Amino acid sequence: MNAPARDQGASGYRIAIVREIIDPAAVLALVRDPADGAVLLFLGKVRDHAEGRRVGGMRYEAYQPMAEKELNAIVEEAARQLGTDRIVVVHRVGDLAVGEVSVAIAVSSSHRGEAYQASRFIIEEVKKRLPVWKQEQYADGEAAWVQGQTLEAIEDAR
Amino acid sequence: MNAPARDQGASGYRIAIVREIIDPAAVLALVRDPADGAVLLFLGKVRDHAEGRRVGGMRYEAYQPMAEKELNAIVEEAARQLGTDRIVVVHRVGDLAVGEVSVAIAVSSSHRGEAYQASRFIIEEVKKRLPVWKQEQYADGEAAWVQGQTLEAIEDAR
Amino acid sequence: MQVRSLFFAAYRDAMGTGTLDVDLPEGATVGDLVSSIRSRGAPFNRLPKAPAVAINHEVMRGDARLTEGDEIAFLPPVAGG
Amino acid sequence: MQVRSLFFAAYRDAMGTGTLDVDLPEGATVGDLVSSIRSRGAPFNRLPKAPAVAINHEVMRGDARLTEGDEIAFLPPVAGG
Repeated sequence: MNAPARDQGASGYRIAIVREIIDPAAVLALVRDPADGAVLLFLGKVRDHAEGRRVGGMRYEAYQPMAEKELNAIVEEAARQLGTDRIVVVHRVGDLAVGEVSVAIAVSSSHRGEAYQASRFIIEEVKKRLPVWKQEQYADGEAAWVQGQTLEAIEDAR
Repeated sequence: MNAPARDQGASGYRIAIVREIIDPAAVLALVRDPADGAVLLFLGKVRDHAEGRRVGGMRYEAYQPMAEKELNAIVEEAARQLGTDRIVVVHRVGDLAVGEVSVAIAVSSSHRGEAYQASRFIIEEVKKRLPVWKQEQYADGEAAWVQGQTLEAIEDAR
Repeated sequence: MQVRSLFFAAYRDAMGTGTLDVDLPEGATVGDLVSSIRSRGAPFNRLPKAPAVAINHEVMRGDARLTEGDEIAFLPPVAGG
Repeated sequence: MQVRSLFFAAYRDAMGTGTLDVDLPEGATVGDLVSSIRSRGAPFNRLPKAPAVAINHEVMRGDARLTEGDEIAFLPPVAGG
């Protein structure tokens, strides 16, 4: 997975929207810094169930250029809060099997408090602000787009 | 690193105190569950500095049987809070180089909120309750035990 | 002027297409574009009256004015992560 | 009766040993053990008067009574993680 190196922000963090399987170890390797004492890796994964229905997989779709721009903005905000730019966020699109990683967020920091704060901030913002959609593929062959959050309302609230 | 399998709690989680290098990917693999949507991995690492001094490494020492017992107790408490037993905690002892992982905490959960809560709870309790000590090995050849927290006071506060 | 409309996820499924080029009078707004699309009838009348939109990757309100060559993305409620 | 004392980290460095077997009268407490160790003089008088202790892996107070074969660990302030 070379993709995370593709879009490197001005301040050193990296973001990517990828079609390939996300390798957590490769994401972790990108935030390594000898000055840091704490690393936090969040992985969002495809679950085998949703509201009582068996799920066989998830199809993720992104408005890629806008998602990359928004992801950069989120990570820049987190970096400002955290005071570190050692952040990598990779979001996957395409057809994912159960157990596969849809999003990986790695934060490395001098101390653990900021790492937890930044990691949580990023995943919450990703879910609110990224133009990404997902369709549950049920085991019975049906499929449905997951009910999401209206982008407009979020923007109005700023 | 086979050690994490060594001490498996009654409720399915695993803890270990190990001398070997901790492999984050191996720790992550131990908490994999298709029902879960969120995985959080915390890594504590040896930093290259402490209060302005350059650090070349860290020596960790544990009162091993008591540390294992206390780690089990912490993880049991976290599992009760979280409602999941998909937790692995590995603490390393011995001589660690800068950048090496001293503690790895993996939590897998249906939803992310509990994963963040449990992960943070475990690392805070580890630092307060585990009979583990560390000695900073400075680049200039000196060494000093890191000032810690008194166990007695913690116990009194319960 | 001509602008490009993009439909994603549930909107693309509903419209039967991901892209639609639309001719509009100068000075038209996002709201005018939505009206123009909806006036084409089925399946385009399934586009909501006030959907979330991004113009050239920036979320904008319905009263935002369009210019030649703009890319207007219609964004269903998002569910990333 | 005989009990085993364990010294860790800074305490072991100060005592010059990690283990010390001590003979005590029946009914002795942790406090009595500490006094007995400190009364040996240097370097054992460097053990604090009221250190944190665990008896058989359980943190206990200074007034806890000891029994034959107990393992009493003297625990400097901890710094794991």
